[in-house]
Amino acid sequence: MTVLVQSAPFDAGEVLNGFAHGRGDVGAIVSFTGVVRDTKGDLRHMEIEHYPGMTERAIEGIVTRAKSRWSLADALVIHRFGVLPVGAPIMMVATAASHRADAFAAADFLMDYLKSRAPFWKKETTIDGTSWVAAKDEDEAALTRW
Amino acid sequence: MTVLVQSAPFDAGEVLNGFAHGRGDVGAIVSFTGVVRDTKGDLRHMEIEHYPGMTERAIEGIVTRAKSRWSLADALVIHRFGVLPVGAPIMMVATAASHRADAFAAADFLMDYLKSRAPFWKKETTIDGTSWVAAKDEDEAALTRW
Amino acid sequence: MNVMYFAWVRERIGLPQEEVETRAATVADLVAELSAREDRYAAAFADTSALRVALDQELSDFSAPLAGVREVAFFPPMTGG
Amino acid sequence: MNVMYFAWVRERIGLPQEEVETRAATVADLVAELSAREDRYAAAFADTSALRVALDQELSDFSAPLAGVREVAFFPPMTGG
Repeated sequence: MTVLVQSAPFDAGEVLNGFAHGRGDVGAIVSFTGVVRDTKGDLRHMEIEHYPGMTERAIEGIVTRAKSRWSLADALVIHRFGVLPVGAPIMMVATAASHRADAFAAADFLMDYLKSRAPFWKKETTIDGTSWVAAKDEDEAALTRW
Repeated sequence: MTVLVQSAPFDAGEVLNGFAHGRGDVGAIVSFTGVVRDTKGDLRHMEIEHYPGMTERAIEGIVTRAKSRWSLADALVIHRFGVLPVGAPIMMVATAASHRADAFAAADFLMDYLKSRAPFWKKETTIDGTSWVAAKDEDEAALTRW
Repeated sequence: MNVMYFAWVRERIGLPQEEVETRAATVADLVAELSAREDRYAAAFADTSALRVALDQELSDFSAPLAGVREVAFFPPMTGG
Repeated sequence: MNVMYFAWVRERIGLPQEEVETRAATVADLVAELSAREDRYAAAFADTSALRVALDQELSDFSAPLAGVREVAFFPPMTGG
């Protein structure tokens, strides 16, 4: 298991290759990359606040749960905090498994839990000012799938 | 849409970065990489045969179906043929969408259809000889999910 | 008509493709015609439930008519991905 | 007890954390105590249904007892991923 909470940028391709390197034991690798999205064309940047200590703990708990539920050879979570420009990767999840169904389900599960159960808060700065991103009911509802 | 059917190796990280490059318009990128797996520790290599012409057509049809069903900004499929060593990426799927649910579902769908509806056939060479990989009932059954 | 064979169908029949002169009305008729030719065809087509067929590069089935078709391909269930 | 505030809770209260001397039995009691102090606390805690609480870095709820707890954190619903 790899869990990284960092302010530094990361290269999604390098992370994927490092995660997959030398894995003749697994057939399926799924990755998810979350990118700062400028939905309305007015976003200047995003800032992510987190709760040091609890963040790592919460993510490790979520990954442990995924590993107990699906047959995974490995799992990785990287999540950035601090100021992020539009188009920058915010976070990444990767799962490796013998079978694709496990790799897909575990990555999907990790994303749902990271959205609503890891202590991160997004704040957007647009041309009109700053505002905290509100949690979506659909994200909370997504947890009931598991 | 990018569809590549090739004998040349590819670098999954480079493909992911190329696919994601400059995408401030999407929030979610999902990738799947299929790797030659040595389940029993006796695999020498895998060989993939395909049906030139029909392969590209079939994959394009599958991607078009995914794009009509989910809100995707882009989708990519790379599939190799020829002789592949253990641990080598066989194929890769990537999807980009505003919302993670679309990106995950479309990648999962693409994989299910590529498994059973794109004209590729795998042959394994182990220390005991060569044999064609049999299609699995569960892969055919997976199509009924969609 | 160009008839193509892939994977173990190709190996059993011993060639990847051939031009076939036929008046077979359906895929099943063509299979019967080829099977009557030689044992290697009969062996390859012994259990058509284990085979798939594509007509002009589109998946089809054994009851499909061959009128206007230029390319027929026989192969086992696909194992991509 | 170390009390921490994140995101707009931190902004409303105006500080990221503070040491609080309290005999509050539950999280709800602590919230009532803090809200009685100053308007900025009352404003931040006006609607606790819009807030989450963690006790010693584990998600908890407002009815939870504070006995033995060293760190309490208040924040809005999380928006990771």
